[in-house]
This record gives sequence, C-alpha cells and structure tokens, in this order.
Amino acid sequence: MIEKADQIFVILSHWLVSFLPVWLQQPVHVLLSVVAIIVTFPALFAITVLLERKGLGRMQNRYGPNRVGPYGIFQPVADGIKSLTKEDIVPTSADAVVHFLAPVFLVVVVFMGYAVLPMGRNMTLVNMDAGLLFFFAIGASTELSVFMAGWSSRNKYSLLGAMRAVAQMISYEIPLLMSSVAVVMMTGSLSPNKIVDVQNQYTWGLPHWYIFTPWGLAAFLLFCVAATAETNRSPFDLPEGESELVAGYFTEYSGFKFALFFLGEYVGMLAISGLGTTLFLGGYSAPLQILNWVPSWCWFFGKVMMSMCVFIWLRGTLPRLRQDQLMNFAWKFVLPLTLLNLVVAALWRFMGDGWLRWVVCSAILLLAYTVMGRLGMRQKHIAPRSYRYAE
Amino acid sequence: MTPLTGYLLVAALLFAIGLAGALTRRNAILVLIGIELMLNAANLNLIAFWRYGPHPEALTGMMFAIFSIAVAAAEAAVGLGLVIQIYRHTRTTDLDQMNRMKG
Amino acid sequence: MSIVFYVLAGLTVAGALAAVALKNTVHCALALTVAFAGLALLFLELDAQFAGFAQILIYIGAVAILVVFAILLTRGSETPKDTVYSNKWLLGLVTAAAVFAVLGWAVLHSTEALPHETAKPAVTVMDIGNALMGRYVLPLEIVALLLTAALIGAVIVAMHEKEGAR
Amino acid sequence: MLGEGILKGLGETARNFAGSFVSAERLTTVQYPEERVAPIEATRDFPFLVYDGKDWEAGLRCVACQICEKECPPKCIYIVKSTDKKPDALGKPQIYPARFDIDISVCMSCQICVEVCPFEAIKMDTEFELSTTDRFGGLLYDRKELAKSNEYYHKIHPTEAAETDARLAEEKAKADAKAKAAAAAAAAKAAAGPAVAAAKPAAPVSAVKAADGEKQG
Repeated sequence: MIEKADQIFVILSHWLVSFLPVWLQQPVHVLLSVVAIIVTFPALFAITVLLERKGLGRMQNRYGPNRVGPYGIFQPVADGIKSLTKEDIVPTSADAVVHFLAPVFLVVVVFMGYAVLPMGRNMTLVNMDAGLLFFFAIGASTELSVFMAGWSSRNKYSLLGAMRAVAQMISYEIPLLMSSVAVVMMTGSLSPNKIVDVQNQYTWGLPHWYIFTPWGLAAFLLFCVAATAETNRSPFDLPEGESELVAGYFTEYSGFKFALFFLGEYVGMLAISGLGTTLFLGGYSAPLQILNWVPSWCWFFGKVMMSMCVFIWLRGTLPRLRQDQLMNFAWKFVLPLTLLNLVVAALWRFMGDGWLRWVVCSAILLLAYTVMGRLGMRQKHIAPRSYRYAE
Repeated sequence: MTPLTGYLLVAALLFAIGLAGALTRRNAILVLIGIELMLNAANLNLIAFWRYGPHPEALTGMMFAIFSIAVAAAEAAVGLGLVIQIYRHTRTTDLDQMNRMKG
Repeated sequence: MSIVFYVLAGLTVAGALAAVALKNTVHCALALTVAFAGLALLFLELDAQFAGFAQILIYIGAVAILVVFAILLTRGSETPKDTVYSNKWLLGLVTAAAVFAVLGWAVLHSTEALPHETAKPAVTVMDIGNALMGRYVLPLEIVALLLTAALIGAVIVAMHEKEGAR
Repeated sequence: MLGEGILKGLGETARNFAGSFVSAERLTTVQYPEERVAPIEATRDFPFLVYDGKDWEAGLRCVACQICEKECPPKCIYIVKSTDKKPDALGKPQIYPARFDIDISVCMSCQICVEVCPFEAIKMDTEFELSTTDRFGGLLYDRKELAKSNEYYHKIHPTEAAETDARLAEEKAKADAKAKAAAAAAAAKAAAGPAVAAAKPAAPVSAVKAADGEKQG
C-alpha cells in the first residue's frame, strides 16, 4: 500500500495512457506530466500568495486577508479574476511586439525549468544526465525577458529597473552556479536524480543530506542568498522597488500581462527552491529513516513550501539593499566565499572519513566568514557624493 | 542530400549571413553580431562533423566546439568593451566615420 | 532529413537574417537570440547535449545581454538618421554571396567519404569530464587563462576614465 | 560578526508571527463592521441641532441668530429666519430657523459653530457612517434630519451635556429670579403708584418721555 501511495501519480499516468495505441503512449505520458506540472505549480503559486499575505500580516501583528472566503482562502482567486479582468493598457510609444513577448517568454522559460526537477521517486519529467546545466541555462535566459520588458515599455523607470534587475541577476548567477558546482563535485554527476539518490541513504536513521556537512551548509546558505537575488525577492527586490522605481521593469504592464509577470516571479521562486531542495535538502528523501512510509512527493512539496515560507519570512524582516551595497555584497563577499567553498568541498572529499575533516572544514569556513565579514563589509568611509551630469 | 550535408549547408548559409552582416552594416555592434554568427556557424560545422564523423566517442569535435564557445564569449566581451570605449571617445559607433588614426 | 531539422534550420536562418537586416539595433539583438536558440536546438538535434546547454547558458545567458547592454550604452537604440547600411554595402553582399556559393559548391560536390547514418553516440557528461581533465587538460588551462585575461582586459578597456580626460 | 543583525531581525518577526496567534495584546486589529470600538467621548464628526422635550420643532433651541453661519470656515451652514416667533425654553418668544441646512460633505468638523453658539443649540455628533448613493442631495441635511433630542446628546457626550444643562438651568434660574424681581418691583410700583398718581397725574408722563430720551442716547 505504501508503495502504491508513493507511486500514485506514476501508476495513474500509466493507467490513463494504457488505453491508447502503443505508439501514442509515450508522448501522451509526457504530455500528461507536463499538464500536471502546469496545473500544480500555479496552484502552489496561489497558495504561496495567500501564505505570503497572511504570513506578512501576522508578522506585522495584523490578520492577513480574511474577507474573501473563510480565512481569506479565495483571495488568490479574487486576485486572479481582478488581474484578468483589468484593462490591458499598452503605451503607444511602446514596442508592441517585444512588449507582448516579454511576459510570455518569461513564463515559458520558467516552466521549462521544471523538466529536470525530481519531484518524487521516478517522477522526473525528463531524466537528463546534464539536467542541472539545463536548469541553469534556462535560468540564465530569464534575464533577457526582464530586459525585453524594461526596454520595450520605453519608460525611463522601467529601463532603469530592467538594467538594475539584469545587473543583479548576472552578478548573483555566478554564486548560484558555483555553490551548486560544489554539490556536483561531491556527487560526481550533473543529473538531479543521481544527486537525490546519493543523499537518500541513511546512517543511524539520519539522512546523508548535503546540508548536514559544513561545506554543504555553507553552500546552501550562499545558494539561498543567490536564489533570493536571482528571483528579485526580499532584500534584493531593488528592481521593483516601489518607493523609487514605481514598479521597475513591469511598470507599463497591466491586466493579464502583469499577472503573467507575477506568475513568472513566483513560479521562478518555486523552481529555484525546488532546485535548492534537490541539491541540499535531499529532494524527495524523508528526513528520518522511520518516516520513509510517507510518499516521496510529499517530502518534495513539503520542503519547497518550507523554503517559500523562509522567502516570505525574509521578506517580512529585511529592508531593501541599495544597488551598490547589493553589487558590493555579491562580488566581494558571496563570490569569494563560494570559490573558497569549492576548495573546502575538495578538501572534504579527499580527507577521508573521520572527525578531523569536520573540524578542519568548519574551521576554514568559519574563519573565512568572520574575516570576510569583518574585513570586507566594514563600514567603509563613504566618499562625498559625486554627481555626473549627462554630457 | 545526407543529413551531414544539410547541416553543412545551414552552417555555410549562417556563415554567409554573418559575413554579409559584418560587411554591410554601419554600426560597430552589428558588425560584432555578424562575427558572432560566423563563429556559431563554425561551431555548427564542428559538431555536425563530430556527430556524423567516424569516431564520435573521441569527442574531438564537441570539445573543440565547447572551447570555441568559451573563446567566442571572451572575444565578444573584449570587442564590446572596445566599441564602448570608442563610442565614449568619438561619440559615434558609425564605422564609416572612424577613418582617422589621430588619438 | 527529418522535419525537425528543417524547422530548426529555418528558425536559425530566419533569426540570423533578421539579426543582420533589421533597422532597429535592439530588435537585431533579440533576433540574434532567436538565432542562438535555434543553434542550441540544432546542437541538441545532433545529440551534443552538453554543447547545446553550454550554448544556451553562454550565448543567450551572457553574450546576448552583453550585446544589448553595449547597444544601450552607445545610444544605439535610437533609430539612426541616415541609412543603416554602410555606403559600400553592395560590395559586401556580393562577397558574402560569393563565399556562400563556393562553400555550397564544395559541400555538395564533396565525395561521400563519411557514412550516411552512424549510430547515436552515447555521450555522458562523465565522458566529457574525463576528456576535459584527461586529453584536453592543456586547452582547458589555456582557456581559463584566456578568459581571465579577457575579463580583466574588457574591464580595463571599458573603464570610465577617473580623471575624465576627454 | 556579519549576519547577527539579520538573525536578530528574523527572531523578532518570528516572535511576532507566533505571538499574534497566542497573545491577545499583540494582535490589536479590530474587525470593523463586526467588532466596533466605542468612540471616545470627545469624538466629533458632524454638527446636529439639539431640541428639548418631545416635539423637535417646538423644542428647538436654535434662534436663527446666524452667528454659526457667519463663523463657519467652509460656509456649509445655510439659515433662513422664520417670520413669526415661538416661545423658547425660557418662555420668551424667539425667532426660529425656518430652514437650517448643513452640507456635511463640505463640513470639516471643526466645531467652531458649537463654540460660537450662544444658545447651546448646536453640538457635534459621533455618527460617521453617513455614506449615501446620491452625491448632491444625499449629504445636504435639513432642519429635520439635524434635529436630535437632548437625551441623545446626553448619551453621546455625557459630561459635556451635563455641563451644558447645568449652565442652562443656572441661566434659567437667573432669568426666573430676574423675572420674579421685576414682577415684585412692578407689583410694588403698582401698589405705590395709585397714591402718587392721585397727587400729580401730569408730571410722570413727561418724566417717562425724558427718561426714554436719555436711555436712547
């Protein structure tokens, strides 16, 4: 029975496909899983929106939305209907084609990222052995859609917002990649399935998740920082800083296209937290051996929603970073630490088992963290503002 | 018309388009775009020959293409850096007007 | 010749033509991205998975954005006043056509040295890793050196002069 | 150590988050239409006319002296005096407002009309849910809608109402005393009058006219 619950989706899909002629079965099977993804993740997006608004409310000592339906459950539905029925105004000076393509391109690209995430035991849409590289390649092309949106609106604020967003995403893409390279080094394969299988073993009931190793914890924290920046969230949401940039690159968007951007951002967040779970939190493996009876996909979606709650928690707490602080932090703190983490991961691998490697690796990382923190991020002497007027 | 010749023809066409772009366009960046296209055409050739070549397990073609992608990215970066510097110096990216050697 | 190849080839060539022929430079850059994407799909069609993803990651992820940044920094996005083509554009077209003619002739008349249909090479990332670390370790180090040099070079070239010398 | 501040901040929001479910004093939100907070006594929204007794028209304290109309900064009060008179609380016949309109969409609740009103006739109400569908007529209140009983005034502003009533009662007492004294003096003069009148009937008439002349000057 437990096995059936775990493989419920796979069995369901095979059962549905069995009615079709043989040559049609494989494409329809893939089609079914694609439809499943396209249905579940926007549903998760709706839940996250509700969680976010209620969570932020509770953090600020107030209720969240509780008027639309019991405890505000239908609030996402209301938001959805509102944004769908809103009039879609396109500025006359905007470049219509690129203006329309930007959100479509963003959503398509973000959904393609889900093809490689292992959501449960043999529940991966496409089992590529270079799956991780595919995910990062897809992640890299979201910047282009951000730029297209910013430039095509022909509006100073949106261009400025787009420039900031692209600069931020590029400079945080390298730490994102480097911190996952550490995981790839330890597993020896780029395939997310293999990464999860390696983490799925247990000693004394405790799983081999990478987050429980010093270099893994460091890589996970750096990955989270880079992921928050990559999806323009919480402390790094400068591009759509409402206070100074109106709404950043999607100022000139309204109605359905704005909803698409909103969807793209949240589905991107879900994808990057899905990847974080796969790389560091053992994808669909249970936290304790005795809990293995719970279906594997429950763990995956549980961990993804937990990381979303952490995103929301960060958003409720941290103020927005200034652009130069943001860049400074990326190039002078996060990147060196990720490179050092690669060295520590190598050290961890070749020092063999035993407590020594725990001590050495953690010592190096802590030392580097304090030194970098004290040295790099000390309050530098702020030079008087120098203005450069347009020549 | 074996698949290989198909790929080679596409690569040749891409190369010709890149060359045409590089030769006819006035804007320096468009010339760089033309050069990028030519480089990509070469990569396509490499991988086509690797795929339909005698020893695909030797990976020579693919490795060559990967290194060529890396080098082309570096070249694009430096090239665009130069273009920006020239623009900042002479206020124009129009190649026809860059005919003076004076600094 | 599978239909997929024709579709992808058409996409790539259309993207390349648009990248070269369009008037608005930013549209050229976006068309260039379409050409890069078409090429990446062609690589995947040729079962060069690693090269295809590397192409997407490097070209669409970085080079396209670089080109677009360059266009914006040099105020290229405003529509130019005079014609977009240099005044010796005909000569350029003729040379390009000649080059294509020669290449096409060479390709079509080349002897059938290579077999038509070879087995699909099962290339895993492990083999690429071993090749990179084994046979191609020297080129790898050289490329690493070159990339660092290019990184520093590009920054120095494009750095804003501190003393504002005009 | 870099990151200490972040952890402290996260701890604070977490405490808030958990606290809002547990401790009542953290979550101070009042769900407005269902739960209501009793308005504090000094609340003031829009003016209303006070009337004594049962019949609002007869008991209306306002004597249409139009001071509030002149003093009202946004000029939202419009008074039309009545032609006849009606007895007020002290029994003296007074003019009353035939029309007394306040446009509460213009009124800025500044309470100047209450301060300047010598007859304690206009006070500030605590009623604020006055939204209507009709933009123009709906918010123009006439005399009938403005008039509210003194008991209602006691209900919304107890202390202030008590003071006002005390002051009115005192005035009434003073007026009664004066009236009584005047009546007594008149009675005494009436009693002494016939004796003097018999002596020189002609003299007092010119004296009274002279006295009137002085008073006029």
